[in-house]
Amino acid sequence: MSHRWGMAVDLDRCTGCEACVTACRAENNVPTVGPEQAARGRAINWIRVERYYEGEFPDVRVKFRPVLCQQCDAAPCEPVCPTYASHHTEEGLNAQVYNRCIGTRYCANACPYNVRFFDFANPVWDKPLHLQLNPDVSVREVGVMEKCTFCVQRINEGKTRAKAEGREVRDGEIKPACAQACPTTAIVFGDLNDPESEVSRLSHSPRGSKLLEDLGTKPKITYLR
Amino acid sequence: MNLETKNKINDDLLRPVLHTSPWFYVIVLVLGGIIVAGLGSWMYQMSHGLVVAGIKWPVYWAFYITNFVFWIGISHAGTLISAILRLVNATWRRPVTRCAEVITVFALMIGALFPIIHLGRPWLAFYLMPYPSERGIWPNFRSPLVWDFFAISTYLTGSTLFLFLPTIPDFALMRDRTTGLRQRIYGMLSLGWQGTTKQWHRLESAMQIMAIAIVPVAVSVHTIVSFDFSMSPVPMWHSTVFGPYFVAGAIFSGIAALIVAMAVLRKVLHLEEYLHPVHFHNLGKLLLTMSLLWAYFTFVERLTVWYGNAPAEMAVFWETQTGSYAPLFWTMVFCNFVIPLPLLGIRRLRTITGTVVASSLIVVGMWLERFLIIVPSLAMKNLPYSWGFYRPQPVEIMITIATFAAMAFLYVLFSKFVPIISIWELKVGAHPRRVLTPQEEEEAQELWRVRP
Amino acid sequence: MDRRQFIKATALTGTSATLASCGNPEYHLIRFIPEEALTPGIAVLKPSVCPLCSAGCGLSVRVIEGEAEVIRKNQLGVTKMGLAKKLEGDPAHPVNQGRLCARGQAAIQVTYHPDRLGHPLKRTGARFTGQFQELTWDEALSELISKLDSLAMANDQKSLAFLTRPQRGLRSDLVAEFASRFGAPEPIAFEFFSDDVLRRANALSFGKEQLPTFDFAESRYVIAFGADFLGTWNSPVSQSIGYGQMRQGRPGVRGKFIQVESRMSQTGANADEWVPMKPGLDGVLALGLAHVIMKAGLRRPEAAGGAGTLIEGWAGGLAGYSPEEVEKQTGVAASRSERLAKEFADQRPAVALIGGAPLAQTNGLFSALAVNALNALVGSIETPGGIFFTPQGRVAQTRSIDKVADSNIQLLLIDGANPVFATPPAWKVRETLMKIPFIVSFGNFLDETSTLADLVLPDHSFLESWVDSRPESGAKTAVASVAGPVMRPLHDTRAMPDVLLEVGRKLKKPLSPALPWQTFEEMIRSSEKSPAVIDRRYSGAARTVNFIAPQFDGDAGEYPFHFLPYPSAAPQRICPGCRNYRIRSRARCGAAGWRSIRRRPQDCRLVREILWRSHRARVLCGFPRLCRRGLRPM
Amino acid sequence: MKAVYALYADPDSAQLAVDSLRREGVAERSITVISSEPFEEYEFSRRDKPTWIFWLATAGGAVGLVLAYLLASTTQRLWPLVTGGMPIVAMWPNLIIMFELTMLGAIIVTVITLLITARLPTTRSKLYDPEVSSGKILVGVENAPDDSIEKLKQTLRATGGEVNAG
Repeated sequence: MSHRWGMAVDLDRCTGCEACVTACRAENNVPTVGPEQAARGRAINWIRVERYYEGEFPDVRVKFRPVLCQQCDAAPCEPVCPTYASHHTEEGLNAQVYNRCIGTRYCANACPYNVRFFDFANPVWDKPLHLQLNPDVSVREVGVMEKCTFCVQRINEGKTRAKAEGREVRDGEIKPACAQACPTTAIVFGDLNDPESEVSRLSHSPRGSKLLEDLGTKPKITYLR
Repeated sequence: MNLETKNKINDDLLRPVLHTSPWFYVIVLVLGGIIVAGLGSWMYQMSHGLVVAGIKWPVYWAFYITNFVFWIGISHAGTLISAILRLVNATWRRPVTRCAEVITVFALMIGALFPIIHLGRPWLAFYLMPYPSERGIWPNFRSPLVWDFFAISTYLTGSTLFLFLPTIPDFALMRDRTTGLRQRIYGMLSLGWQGTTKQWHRLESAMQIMAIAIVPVAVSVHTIVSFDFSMSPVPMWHSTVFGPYFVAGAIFSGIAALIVAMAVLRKVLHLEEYLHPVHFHNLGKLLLTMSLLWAYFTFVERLTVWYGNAPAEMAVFWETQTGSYAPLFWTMVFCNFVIPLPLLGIRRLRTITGTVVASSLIVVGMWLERFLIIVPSLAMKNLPYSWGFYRPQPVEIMITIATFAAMAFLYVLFSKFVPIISIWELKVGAHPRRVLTPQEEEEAQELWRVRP
Repeated sequence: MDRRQFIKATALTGTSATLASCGNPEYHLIRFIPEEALTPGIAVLKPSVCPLCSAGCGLSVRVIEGEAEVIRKNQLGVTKMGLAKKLEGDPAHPVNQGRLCARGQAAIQVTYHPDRLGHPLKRTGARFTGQFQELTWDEALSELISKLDSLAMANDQKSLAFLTRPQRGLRSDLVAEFASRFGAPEPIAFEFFSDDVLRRANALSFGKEQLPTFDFAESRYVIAFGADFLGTWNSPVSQSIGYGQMRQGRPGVRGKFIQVESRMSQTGANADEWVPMKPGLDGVLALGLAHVIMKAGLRRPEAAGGAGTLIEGWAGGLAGYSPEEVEKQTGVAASRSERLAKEFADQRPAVALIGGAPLAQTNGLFSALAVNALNALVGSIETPGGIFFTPQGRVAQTRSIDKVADSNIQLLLIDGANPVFATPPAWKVRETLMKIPFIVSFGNFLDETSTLADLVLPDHSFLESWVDSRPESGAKTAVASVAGPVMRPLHDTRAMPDVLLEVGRKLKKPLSPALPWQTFEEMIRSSEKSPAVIDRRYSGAARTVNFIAPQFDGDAGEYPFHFLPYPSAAPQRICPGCRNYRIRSRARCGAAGWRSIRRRPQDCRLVREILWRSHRARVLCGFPRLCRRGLRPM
Repeated sequence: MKAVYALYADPDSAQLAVDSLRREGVAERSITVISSEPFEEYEFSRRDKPTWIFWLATAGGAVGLVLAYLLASTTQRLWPLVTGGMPIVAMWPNLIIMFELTMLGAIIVTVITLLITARLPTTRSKLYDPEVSSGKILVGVENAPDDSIEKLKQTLRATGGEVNAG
């Protein structure tokens, strides 16, 4: 059975602690650009926690929403890429092939979620910070776009392990770094093609909705409110 | 027309080519210096990455794409106008066509540079071309950028040929009037042109077909440039009006640029006898039409957004209307409509000075229009948390200035080496017409009366 | 027993580590020794313990073979070694259950930080100038030994002091043991946001002098008074796991959560109701709720048991705490406190908690006792959905930092504490430390306190050394975690416990009879049998506590502005001193102010960029720039 | 090559010369008229057959259309990568490529046709006189038989031209 990876994010559980953000950076070799450049909008965050305020003091409510690549089925970012750097894999992931990318940044403009990031400069890791780099994830050079991959290296590893052990991938066995770190289990990852999986169950929850659903991008992330 | 007149035309129009004033060198040096500074900025940007530019998350397109759209728009000055005028057989077009077509070719070249300048990895720009390479993959024909590649290539090829073909007889003339190396170069460029009746006939037929073919290409080019934006689900980009809006805007800015260029040529090269007030007058009328058309499109675009009241679009709408982009927006409206309307609409004001003032404002206004289409929408996409603000950086400003200098530079060089007014077409214009309306008669006489 | 056998043995005991044998609440014992041989490209998960706060979360460190430049025998070379790549939560650990917070995720950079010290250092310039000179370990140790010896010679052992982070485990046991065997007073544990007041209140109310553990997962109603329990307070990961369960973990049940505080914390941002009130009056509101509950007859005053008797006027139904009176004092509307009280009593199980800012007030003990009594009133002590106390082992005795000024300290040893940074200048910690003739720091970085040191003996990072932890809270069962190094050291550093043991052996009057182990590893192995669980009962005399209005200690100007956590709150002025720190007024930043806003470098390399992201147009964050080389003059 | 030609100052005399040459019995295709501008309103320049240039251009366009379709659809089939949920062979975008290459085909064929039929570029020496660029009109006979040269010269001179032989 082919997989179709998806995610459910329970906003009621999310506390905005940003553990997912930090875990993602550590897992995916997301470069840090330094405070000056970050202040100028060059920071890269494959996942971010958006914070919205409601109401006037003292009746203030805060909403947190982790936003990462929604891995849309009808992704606006893909067809606009002239070099097929951005395309859809058989398992429904929006793949980004860094080697093909020439840096038109068109995909980032087309993306309504603003979850695609551009490498404005070559990443720098002061020694010995480079020892921390994850060898399973390529380091992106200057001038390419990068974005959340649903930790595709973990997906591949999980599938390989399951295959070596002669079994199907178990639900919950594969977890992206964000879902793994999340202290409140707000992020659940799994196979949408498996009707028994936790993520399938949550995706059909009446509390569920998709981000900017009316744009017709068919995201694979369901937000539960 | 007698031989003396013909020779005077020859002499007048060849004078800029055959005699060089010291000012020429000064201008070339100054413009060349600015271009070198621009190239240096580009090299600096390439070596450091786009980190030196002002673009940022989420405003990933800004000055460079503005310049791209702007210059492609300017390119609609020449070939399109020249082709239309050729097709409708407007006699007054003859001194105008070449200086217009030159704008097209150079503006296209400059415009086509910007998608490369703005790339993250410009050295890989050839990935856009379909050719067998070790990469083993060809471009994605669903991408508007690939459409751009094909459209601009076609338009550039077409308009270069459209410029070159009618210049062949003038190259032949130059070949006859020069000696030595220059004669050999012009001889090569003239392709051995004799001027037999058969050649003239074939040239005229070819130009008719070219004119027919180039008009839809020109329209398609700017429509496709507008597709770069309207294909994305970005607030105020995703609009069906963008195709015609961009084409109208392109012709609008193109005519304005043409008027400015003509006025400069007229003064600098002393072409007062060939570029008459009536040319400015007629182009002014055309410009007025386009100004009204532009205002109409802008109104339609804004009205539909306002009436539709979609939240994401309204954020951008109000930001341009009353927010931080409002000064730019209203400057644009003044430059493109409010001031040009009386200048071009009142016959007494539609003088050379009047049209040039209006055109200069329109060039500025149309640049702002491109900027205002691109930046506010990107800065304020759907999720408010990700809103940003854009400020240009020195590199972007320098490269922008350098391309204006490059345009002037190329124009100066071209007018130095090629007669900027088509000599043979000018002469043909003086022939008695087989069927002339009284008005055309009057027009022709006014045009070809050589002043004492 | 060689290593491999040890692994097998510990693996067995480790998996069945819920030591049911003791009869006492089980110890969850986790101890491992890393494998030496790695297959290139294949990740191995090795256990460790997160050292960044006292929650003691279990780590599962992804180790992959790589090439690193390391120093061995004073020589720099490249070697193939296992390198920690990522920290993940240990799924088997009872505290964090496979989860990890943002700080824990970033903890890996303690090891790889470019500014980490790689050699022992000796101060050459004046204190606080950051002028140091490298020296060998032999020289450094002999210097420390001679200082200790001369103290012993002068019979002045009492003037040795040890300043540590608050920690519970063998490491702190060793430090305490070293101090007491040498003849010095007990170590000073420094933590700025200390929870000592809450420990004392719990001791008075329930006889347990420790921080509580909350069973949010079973709770239906939570009122938190100032406790940032989803952010950094107590055991945040464990509490977040419970919080998630409380919200959406039970079909058809969604727990309600009220946060009472004066400044909206990250926890407050998640509350269903955020109740702002005047600072320092949390206890008044808690008693106001108790008043309503008792007056409405929802519970009788006796239900609160011993906790209630500590409060003046409790038996009489707290006549002075009517909702109207509470509104007058705290600013919380009477109708609101009445409604909250009824909800709190109706929804079972319900729990109230207090922590953070309210306890830092001068009347913190009163507030904590009031909240404890409120919990006792609704019967939330040691029942599902209520407060629990993690069974504890022996805890080394420590004393508080204000003792530093009183005692005549000749030699100060500092392990991982940075009070100069963390305390307000009004406390004059820096001035006090400046007076001490000789300071030895075991710090990895030249932070504000280490720059005062005369001798710096850099410690291994936690990934390079044996670590252990006995968390005070966060699990209903007792927990002790022990883990070996997951990678070999990158620098010429030595583990602080090993240094202490070596120094103890080499003194003129050796401590080795009492501390017989050669290394910390040996000490851990010898203590393989878990220490007995001690049910700590507080034996102090209890008397009733009355409400006292909170007082402010010292002039407001003595507490300079520390840190702006929410960028949107930052006004738009750039500090002229540091150029990119946006502050309220020029007067509040400056050379002195600048140092106080600097953070410990190891905390934030990853975190700071996240906060730095400018998320609204033209609103930039005020996160301080880190000084890359410790102490570059600003 | 032998040629006789004369230069005329105005198109009327050139027309006379052409007419008288015809009366002399000189074949149409041997008469060459060279000018620095086209004279559409004179009969001497309007005796050509209608050209095929328009139809050739159309054919060029058709070739471009087919090539564009093949280029786009073959590329898409060879790299069947899904993007944005669109079909592999996406006709709407392909229409744009097809349009552009159609026009490019038409333009290029037009220019090639022009160059071939106008015998350009050429390096062979041809009947020409630089005076033409001063506005004079050259009327000549190429490849005239030797015996008729004198007669032709007379005829040309009679119509007012300055006779040269090249």
